[in-house]
Amino acid sequence: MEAVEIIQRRVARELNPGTLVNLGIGLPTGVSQFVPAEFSVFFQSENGIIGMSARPPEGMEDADLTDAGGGFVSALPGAATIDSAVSFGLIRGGHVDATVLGGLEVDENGQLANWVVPGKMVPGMGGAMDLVTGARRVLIAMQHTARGKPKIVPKCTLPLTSLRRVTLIITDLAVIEPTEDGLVLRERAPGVVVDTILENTTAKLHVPDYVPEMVLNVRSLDEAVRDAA
Amino acid sequence: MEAVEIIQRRVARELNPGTLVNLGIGLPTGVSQFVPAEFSVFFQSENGIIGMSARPPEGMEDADLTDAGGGFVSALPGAATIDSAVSFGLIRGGHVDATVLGGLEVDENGQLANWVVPGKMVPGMGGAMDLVTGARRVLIAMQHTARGKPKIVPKCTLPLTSLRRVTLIITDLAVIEPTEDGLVLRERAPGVVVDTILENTTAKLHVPDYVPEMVLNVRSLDEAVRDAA
Amino acid sequence: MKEAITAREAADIIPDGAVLAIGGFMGVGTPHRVVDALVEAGRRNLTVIGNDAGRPDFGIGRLVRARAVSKLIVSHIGLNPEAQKQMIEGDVVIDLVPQGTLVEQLRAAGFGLGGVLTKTALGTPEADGKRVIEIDGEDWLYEPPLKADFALIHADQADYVGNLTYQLTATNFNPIMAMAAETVICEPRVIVPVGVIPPDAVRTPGVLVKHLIARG
Amino acid sequence: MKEAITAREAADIIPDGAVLAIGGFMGVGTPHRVVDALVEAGRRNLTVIGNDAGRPDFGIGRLVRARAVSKLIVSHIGLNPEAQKQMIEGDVVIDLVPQGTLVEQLRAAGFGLGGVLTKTALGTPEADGKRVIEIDGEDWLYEPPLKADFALIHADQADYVGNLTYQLTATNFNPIMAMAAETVICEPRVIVPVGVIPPDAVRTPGVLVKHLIARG
Repeated sequence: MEAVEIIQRRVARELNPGTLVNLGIGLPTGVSQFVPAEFSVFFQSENGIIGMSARPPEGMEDADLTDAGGGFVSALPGAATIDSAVSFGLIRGGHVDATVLGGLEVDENGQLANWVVPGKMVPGMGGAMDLVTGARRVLIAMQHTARGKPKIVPKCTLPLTSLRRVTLIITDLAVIEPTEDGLVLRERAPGVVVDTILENTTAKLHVPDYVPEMVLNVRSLDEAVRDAA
Repeated sequence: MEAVEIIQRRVARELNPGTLVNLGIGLPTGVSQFVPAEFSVFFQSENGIIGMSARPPEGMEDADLTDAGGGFVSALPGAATIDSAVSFGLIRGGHVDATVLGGLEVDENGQLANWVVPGKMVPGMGGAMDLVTGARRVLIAMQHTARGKPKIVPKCTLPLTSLRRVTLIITDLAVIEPTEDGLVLRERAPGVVVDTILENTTAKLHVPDYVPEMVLNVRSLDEAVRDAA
Repeated sequence: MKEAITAREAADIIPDGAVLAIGGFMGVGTPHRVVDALVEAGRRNLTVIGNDAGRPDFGIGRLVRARAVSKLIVSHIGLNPEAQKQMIEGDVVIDLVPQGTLVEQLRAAGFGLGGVLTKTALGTPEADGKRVIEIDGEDWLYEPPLKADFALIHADQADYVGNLTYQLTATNFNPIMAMAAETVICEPRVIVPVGVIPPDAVRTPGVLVKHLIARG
Repeated sequence: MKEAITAREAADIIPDGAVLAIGGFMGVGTPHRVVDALVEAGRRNLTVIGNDAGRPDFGIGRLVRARAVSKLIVSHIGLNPEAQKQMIEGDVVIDLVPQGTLVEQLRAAGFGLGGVLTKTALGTPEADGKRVIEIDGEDWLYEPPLKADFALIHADQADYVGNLTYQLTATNFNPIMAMAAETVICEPRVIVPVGVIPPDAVRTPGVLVKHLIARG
């Protein structure tokens, strides 16, 4: 399985039926393909729609219905349009159950850097700081390393996105949970041994006696409801 | 002319075409009858309507369309419904051109007390503090005295509604403008002499050499547009 | 999708001592059936946040008359002599708050803000003991966020996702309260199938609403 | 009643050096004809508040490319290399602000609040030099109100009173900006007769809108 698909499938299992979820641009956006429609997960795009769905067929796009990346989307039955104040009120007020975002670095404090590389072009934080600070759960979906360089580090060297500790780090190698006592290795990708994870991580990782393999199949609605309870 | 009608007619001449106006319960509400429809003054009721109009004919009332006093009203073409946050955003953000409110006392600082009499039943300030603090112009419409007792006093004895200086005091005897230098007598009611006003006012009043009589006729739209310019 | 419950079932969810934000303005836009169910269930010691105390026989006033309320946070009690009486007798604590401040305090809680900086009530006896924050030489009154355990709101249309529309002056505090509570219970006039309310007509997105009250 | 004006006439009202709040998100819901008219009129030294810098040939980006802008207050410039270039060359000052903070700063100005207390950006380099206010032992970042001389907004329907509706994700910053400027200029998709938009469908009350742009 491709690294990206491993990450997306594993993240998808974190999304609970009937909740509001915000997916970042890029890899996180693809998570939705592994969330069954009957889950009724409401995907928010922070430019102002709840209940967005895939790009419509050619010729049926609407210039006034796009996602935060400017791409055409469609609206599910039961979708709602909101202005930017309400959109960020939902994010900052803790009404978004989960946000899935990419990361440049995450450190032993569970703090994230994902919006700017000093010396490079500064894109702006957009809604990233609001999402990491305000969403109920912050799920970081990223490759474990960037061109072989570990991204899970003792202390972020890049500017932080938020002081807030993220909820979970999901990579192509591992699932890691930031806790008050540091980073805990929770799962390993299929066929990956713990040593490989440690070799690719410069942060200190607490390794429990038993580290199960990630489950990557798409959950049934029953299963998901049971997990959420 | 009745005292109340004098006040209402004079206040009506302060309301400018096309603006947003909030009228308090009671005497101020009656001001609207002296504002011609073609002025397109939009009357706001702070419970959430802009463009409200008179009580509808018997049997055509709607339980969901009331003014801030709970009375049935109707909506003009072009009316808008708003929630309480937007309604008070309009008030507090300075988007309301004028509010017309009753007063218990106004003092030499131009400060108003109009919401509570200590020792008596405490009704609550409702939207009064917001209106007096936030509206662009605050017009106080009241009888000059209460049972013979002056209401325009050196210093309010009742709790203030706001630190803000009101814009104009309009009574059955006079029009008085609070300024940085104190209260200035601007107009007298028809047939009323300056001495009568002074006798009924305990606050210090600056009296210019010439104090014209109030004009009480309803303005034409042309006249009103000219006055506003 | 949300299954609609009865007003009685809604009342069963709400314990004694809960903090409730109840929509409505003089009872217009108040979820009357849920209020009645709370009265019938004999709830006690509730804190109620709302625009006003209604009238003794209407709106929030019915809860006051039933002695279900120990604290009221409202802008106005002038039409409810019963609330006044209970206040004087010490049975109810009443916090009077300017209407515009009250709605912003609720919004601050719902929108994740640290509070409200306002000129309203600044320098009046209502601000006694409250914090004043100076910004660029100007004083502002600080008012904290106000959050409820339950928001009990009224709506016009709801769908089974929980999307809501409101009607005319029955709108008032309802959309803001829908953001400002742990659990939102909505009593709509009607419930329509999903897809019937156009996205642009939705005033409260369904994800905020936990329970809908079925038609009586 | 408002007479509709042309985009050209709107541009004539706006002087060099003005502070503009311009609606839109990556150009979706931006009043493109007014933006174009400002470019054609050769405006200079504008301060522009908006969600983003658009693209060089679309949205706010067109103003940047025309060198009409000396300061940008936005949350994102990632799709506009021209804005980046002008920033590096010192021709444009760019204030990057988190999107949720930006919309609350505009709202604070429009709603008469003294500013915004937020957790967003607290403790990050973006908060360097900014005021932190402690409330009950908790730190909050203070951000001041942000008000424009002119709001240039897009709407779906307008009537001649100035009442506005918005469509889908073209809504974004437009309704908030309508509260946060001295003068609001709106470029609607269509203008309909007064009475056609039901009161509950109005998202921006007409009293806020000074000028409507006629169909091109």
